[in-house]
Amino acid sequence: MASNSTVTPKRGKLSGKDITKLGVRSIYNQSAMNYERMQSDGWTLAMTPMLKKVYGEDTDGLAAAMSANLQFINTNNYAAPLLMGLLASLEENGEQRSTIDGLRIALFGPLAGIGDAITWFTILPIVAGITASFAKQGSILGPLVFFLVYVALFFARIPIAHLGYSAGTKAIESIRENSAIVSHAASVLGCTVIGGLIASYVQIKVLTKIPVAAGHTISIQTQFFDRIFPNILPLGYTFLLYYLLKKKNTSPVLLILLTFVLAILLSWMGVL
Amino acid sequence: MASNSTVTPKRGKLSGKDITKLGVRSIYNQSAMNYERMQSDGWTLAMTPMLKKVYGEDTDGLAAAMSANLQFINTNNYAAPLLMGLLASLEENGEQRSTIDGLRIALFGPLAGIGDAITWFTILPIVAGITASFAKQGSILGPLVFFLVYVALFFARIPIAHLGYSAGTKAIESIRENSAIVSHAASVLGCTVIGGLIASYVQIKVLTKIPVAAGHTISIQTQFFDRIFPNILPLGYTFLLYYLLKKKNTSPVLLILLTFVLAILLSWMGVL
Amino acid sequence: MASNSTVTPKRGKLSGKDITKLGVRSIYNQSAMNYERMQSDGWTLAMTPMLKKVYGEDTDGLAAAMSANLQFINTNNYAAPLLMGLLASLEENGEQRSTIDGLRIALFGPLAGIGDAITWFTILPIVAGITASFAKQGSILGPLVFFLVYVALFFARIPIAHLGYSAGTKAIESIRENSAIVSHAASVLGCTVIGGLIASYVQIKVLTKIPVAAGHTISIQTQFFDRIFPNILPLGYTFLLYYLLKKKNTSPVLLILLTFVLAILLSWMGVL
Amino acid sequence: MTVTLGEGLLVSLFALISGIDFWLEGFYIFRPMIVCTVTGLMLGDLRLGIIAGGLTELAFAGLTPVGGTQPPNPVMAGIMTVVIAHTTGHSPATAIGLALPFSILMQYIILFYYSAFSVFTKKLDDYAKEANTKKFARLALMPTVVVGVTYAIIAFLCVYGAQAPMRELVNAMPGWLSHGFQIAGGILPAVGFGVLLKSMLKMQYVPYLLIGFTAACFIKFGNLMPVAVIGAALAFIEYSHARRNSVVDKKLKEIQDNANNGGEDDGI
Amino acid sequence: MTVTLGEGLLVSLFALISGIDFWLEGFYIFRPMIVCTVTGLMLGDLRLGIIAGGLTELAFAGLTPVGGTQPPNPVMAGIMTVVIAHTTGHSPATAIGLALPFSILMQYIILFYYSAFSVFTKKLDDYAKEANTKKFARLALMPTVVVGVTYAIIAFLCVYGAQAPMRELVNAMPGWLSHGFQIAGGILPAVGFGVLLKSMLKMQYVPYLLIGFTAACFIKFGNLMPVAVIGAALAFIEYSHARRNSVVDKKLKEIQDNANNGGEDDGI
Amino acid sequence: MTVTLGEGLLVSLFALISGIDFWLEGFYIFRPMIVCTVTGLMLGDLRLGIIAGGLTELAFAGLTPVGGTQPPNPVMAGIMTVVIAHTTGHSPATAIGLALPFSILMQYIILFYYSAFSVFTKKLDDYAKEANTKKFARLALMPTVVVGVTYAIIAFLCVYGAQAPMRELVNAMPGWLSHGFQIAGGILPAVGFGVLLKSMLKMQYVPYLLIGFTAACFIKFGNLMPVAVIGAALAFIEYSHARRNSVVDKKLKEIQDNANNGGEDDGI
Ligand SMILES: OC[C@H]1O[C@H](O)[C@@H](O)[C@@H](O)[C@@H]1O
Ligand SMILES: OC[C@H]1O[C@H](O)[C@@H](O)[C@@H](O)[C@@H]1O
Ligand SMILES: OC[C@H]1O[C@H](O)[C@@H](O)[C@@H](O)[C@@H]1O
Repeated sequence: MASNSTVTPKRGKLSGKDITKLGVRSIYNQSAMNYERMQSDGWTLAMTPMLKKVYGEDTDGLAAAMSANLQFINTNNYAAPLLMGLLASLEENGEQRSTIDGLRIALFGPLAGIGDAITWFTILPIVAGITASFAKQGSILGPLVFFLVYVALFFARIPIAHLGYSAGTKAIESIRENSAIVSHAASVLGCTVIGGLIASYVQIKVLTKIPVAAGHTISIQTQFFDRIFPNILPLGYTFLLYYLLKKKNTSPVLLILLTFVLAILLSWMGVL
Repeated sequence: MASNSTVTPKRGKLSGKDITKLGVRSIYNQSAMNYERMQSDGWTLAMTPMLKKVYGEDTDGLAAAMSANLQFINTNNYAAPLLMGLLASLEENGEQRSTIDGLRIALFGPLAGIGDAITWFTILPIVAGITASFAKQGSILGPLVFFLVYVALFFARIPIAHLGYSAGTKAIESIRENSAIVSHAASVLGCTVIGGLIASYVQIKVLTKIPVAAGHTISIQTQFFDRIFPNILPLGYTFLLYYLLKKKNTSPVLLILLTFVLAILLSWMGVL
Repeated sequence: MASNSTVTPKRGKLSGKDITKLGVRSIYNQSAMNYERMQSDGWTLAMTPMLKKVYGEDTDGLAAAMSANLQFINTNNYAAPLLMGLLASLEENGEQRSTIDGLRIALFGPLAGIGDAITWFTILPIVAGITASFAKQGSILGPLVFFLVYVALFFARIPIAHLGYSAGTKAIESIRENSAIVSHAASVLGCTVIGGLIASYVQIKVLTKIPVAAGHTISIQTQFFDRIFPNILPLGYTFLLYYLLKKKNTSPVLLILLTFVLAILLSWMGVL
Repeated sequence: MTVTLGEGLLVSLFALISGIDFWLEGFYIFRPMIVCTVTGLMLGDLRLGIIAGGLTELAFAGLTPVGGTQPPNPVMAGIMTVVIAHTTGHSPATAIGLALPFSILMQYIILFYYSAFSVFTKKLDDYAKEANTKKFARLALMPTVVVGVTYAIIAFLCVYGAQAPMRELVNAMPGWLSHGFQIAGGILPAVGFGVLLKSMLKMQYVPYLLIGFTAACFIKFGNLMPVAVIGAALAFIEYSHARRNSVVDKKLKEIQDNANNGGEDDGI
Repeated sequence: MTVTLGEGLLVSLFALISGIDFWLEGFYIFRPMIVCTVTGLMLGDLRLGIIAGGLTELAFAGLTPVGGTQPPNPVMAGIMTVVIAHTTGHSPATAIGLALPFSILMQYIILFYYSAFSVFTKKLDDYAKEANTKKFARLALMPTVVVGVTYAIIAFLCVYGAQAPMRELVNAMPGWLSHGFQIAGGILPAVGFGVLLKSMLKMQYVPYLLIGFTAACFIKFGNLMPVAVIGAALAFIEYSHARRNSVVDKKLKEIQDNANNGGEDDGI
Repeated sequence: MTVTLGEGLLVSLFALISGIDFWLEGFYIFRPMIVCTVTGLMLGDLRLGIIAGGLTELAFAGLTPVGGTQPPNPVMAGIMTVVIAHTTGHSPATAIGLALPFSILMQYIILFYYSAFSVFTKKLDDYAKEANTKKFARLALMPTVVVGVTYAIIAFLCVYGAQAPMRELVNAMPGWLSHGFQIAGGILPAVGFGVLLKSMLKMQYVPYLLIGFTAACFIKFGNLMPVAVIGAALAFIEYSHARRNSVVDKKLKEIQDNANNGGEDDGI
């Protein structure tokens, strides 16, 4: 499976600095996002200096590499530097074009899955949920911590790129194997936190009171819903939306409008 | 294993309505409960119209089927319609008497186990525990919800019968396999709830106070038991009863009497 | 594998009382603890009467057995009677010297591991944690319960010795197999409790208040740390110590001194 | 207060219906939760009925007819708890205890019927052999009718007939005795839970019992839903594990079977 | 209060920067948490910005561009929530609702660009074939510039240009309407969580959702850290199990493969 | 208050007994919980002894002799904590810190003995070869006696002999210093827990540590029983899983062994 084509011209060596630069340049990944090839233009832009160094004088090689990288790709932006680093090591080692392209295509999907599970579905809800509780009380701690976490995540692109580079081909097997396990654990954490977020941040309180006798009323909220389970309405409404999104494929924007219409209607009726 | 006896006369077709009726008639299952054959008389009574339709003119077949169904059977009453539906499909398909009877005998036991675990040991304690907390405060919600749950469960007999009918023989393997797993999960839920019920509903409070100095006493309950673990006496007494029931095979009625005697004695002594 | 040397002189029989005595004498296990052979001297002291009874007139056999037992051994003190009982049954059955010695050497290590996990790492923290909460309020219940638990554990040496004796060789396989599982479960319990102990008993409270306006200050403790997570400083400091102990191999005594220096310094600065 | 003849007949009718319901295990209106409520309604004290329903339901929580056994009778327990509390003015908690003899009486009557109804089986066999479905149906329903009528009679006698002596008896009780009955009512659920545990509690379920117990001790809430939700979550997690385990077991079995078959094939 | 020209330009500049940040998904200063805070600071009301940041961040929690989709725009939502609250005096909760149209407007503009930018791909292919890295870079960055400028213009128009009619509109609102908007702001996070669940929630994760929900209901604490810690603990336990399971699966596969190979070898 | 000669001798005697108990690890009366209580009783201040027992026990929680190591000495720590608190009037929390030098002194003495007692091994070997059990027993018990007497002497000197200079020293302490000692006493348990974690905490146990920590933070109760019960439940669940896993592993091993054997058999 390793390169056994002796015709390949000898390729240039990459320094640690080159990989660091590659990690930083991974920010270009979405610079020209479009529906035809998604991230491929930005992806190639990020890869170019590295490819240039590897191919040096060999302009044909560089052109081929750039063209190959322009194929459709769509992956998670924190996983991108990992894949870039990995491919850099392959380019440097003189692997065949087809091997390199094959791996890129095989890996961007799983990496999107595991990356999204960790960054969009786990880290963001947790960081947002916790910092929002500070921000809602007007404390600057909220936005500050939020900002610092994401600055740190940005700079994590550099070690991630190095990780990909040094792991090289050995990493591939391991990524394939562990991506399911890590996604599974991330989903457990994510779902637990989302459960907590629903209880803490979705707010529905029924104002209706039923008069049972002169001067005596029963509050639907405190004397009925709150006695069954706390926050049962937020949970119920979230599940309704989930159902519509999942089974009826309703668009989120429609559900936002629906929520507004319902809220205004029920406000007008005095129910909410 | 399938019917290969070509001598069997062609049997009648069952409609959806017949199965619905079978589900409702499963209520007769215990109409003549007795220690000799347990539910078999009522079971046969429930099955009769279905069998009559299947065998039509073939009185011998009907007689044979009725007699076969009169053998000993004892299963859970919500599992009964499932088994009835399943057998109905076999009768309709012209399976041999021995095949049908074999399956009935093989399945009523596992179905009793899984059915009891779900209905008697899980649903009843949960529904009773939750509705009782409403009822104890005088709220009509308690009995109302209780009633509605069980009306719903009664009518569930109909879809259960249809399930059995449409699953047919394929179901058998699956029932055998999953009965252990479902019972296991039901036991986990059941035991968790019973733990909660013990803490919430068994009430033992020691009134004894030990005088340690003039005008100063120590309450056994609040200053000793309550400091070790809340509700430790209810838990302890329940485990004592459990031990007597399980290891000494004491009868529940005896333990009820014992509880009364103890309660009255300790009330008389001023301890409880 | 069983004794097939017909030259071995017939050995004496042990009574139940002998094993009880062996269990009690296991207290001698550390009577002469030293760095050369750890418990071996005390271990042999504990074994002597039993060996004497087994070898009777056979002084050479006794001398050989005593000398063999003087080899290096270091095991948990509650596991020692188990091993002693087990070896007693082998001595009595006339197994060969090499068999007996091999088993002693093979088993003391695993038994030390499992025994330490249960007694030092699980029972002690739990008993200490719970009784200390009574003692800190001045209640005699604390030391009393502590004492009773350990008296009971002392006398448990007797049944443990009997267990070892009656299990005999069959036990060996099972000890090897289950030691990992039991240690695992004990670690789960132990770590849970230590987590609780850290939260309950390590106390670090920052006194510093930052003045934000005339007459208005912000408390670092209540308005910062306590809002992030309760007891976050105790957890953090414990993990710092853990890190130093584990990765830097710092000695506990040094960390104690460090803690003192830090505490006094920060007290002087008015931070703690 | 006294129970009027009209009320007695009404309760007796309801005993017939809920008695049959218990016999057939139909709509579970035989559980004390419903029996007490309806009895309370019939005696003109719905609130008492509901409260007694909550208490008595729990006291009978684990006392079920599982496996063909026969527990102290929930119908008579429910009716008499309300009747005693209503007529003597004692608290429902005390009344549960006083109602118990009636409940046990009915338990033994049903046990007798379980034996007695064996006499019908012979005849039913004959009808089956003749495929005489009409006669079969009539005879197979007979026990249900007998049971229902029995409930009506027993309930009427206990509720209406025995009320004078009962009130006297109860009024003569010293304080510690009625207090004792009340306390017994509070402890009684333990018996039911013990019975439930007898059939459910294997070693491996002990941790869940402890978790439920601890959760109920420390979660301050008016009902057991939180505990039930936690239990459901744990049950679901265990279900996933068990599913996965059974897949592994199946594969292992397959492999072993193949190995054995392979061996045999080679041998032959 | 009115937004001055200077403030309008300042916010517009920030829209350019955070708009590009969203386009590239760089430092996440495009999230409402940061956008609101900075906008608040620029309008001289930092506290309002922070509070609006907390509320709007949650309302947009699950609305992410995962898989190349495009959600209602968080930058415009953040800016306009603060601007509306600031200029009309309404609570941030109400303002979230009123800011939504601007957010959706920007969403559609980005969607348009996603389609439009496909036109560059042809040219980029050519440059790649020539290995002309300079020209490639310039063209590949063009969309980013276009997007940034668009954000600046739209933000300026909305913030500064449209403020008079907007204030009138908002002031004319009856009480129940603004109350309705406020309530909608409180319910809105449900949409985001629903979207998150759509991609995460398989049957086997339902128990964890329930555990997190119940924990948050009964643990009284100012933030979600306790729930996150519990979730992390459970995730870790599951991770250990999954690791172990995958080892078993591997071994099983190995054995089966060997068996098959063995079988084949024998056959040959 | 001063320690009288009689009290000094009494404590010295108890040091002998509990010192031997620590040497043999017998009844665990060597743990500070008991040592402090008994010392307090002997000095006529039982309550002080009990409270100091609770605090010192925790401070020494993880400091155990596991694996043949030697921790700071619990007996001297316990005795001196109570003595210092009693004689100087400082709080037990402060006294724990001041007692530490005595504890470390004794630790080093025991460490010296561990080395020194190796000299006996030669002689014991000889007695064993002669099967001279009498002489063997006498000599093998000698170290225990030496240790006991050492404890008695050291304790007497520290408790009775050194009290005057110690009181002076302690009285001369400025407020921030004694406050510092008190604070150190509160942080000290962290060292013990760190040591415990060093030997127990593998990656896979981190979740349980977090669960225990979180539970203790949010369950308001006077002792740790609830956490211990939760821990026991989790341990039991893990135990069941581990049992099940080991069964699967065994089967897998069996199959693989069979396969290998089979292979070899074929080969031969
Ligand atoms: O146990 C099986 C079955 O036994 C009896 O027939 C009845 O009590 C049923 O309620 C029960 O389900
Ligand atoms: O889903 C993969 C990937 O899709 C898009 O490209 C972006 O929204 C990324 O943030 C995301 O990670
Ligand atoms: O670790 C094994 C063992 O080591 C030493 O001998 C002693 O500290 C024992 O308490 C311990 O159990």
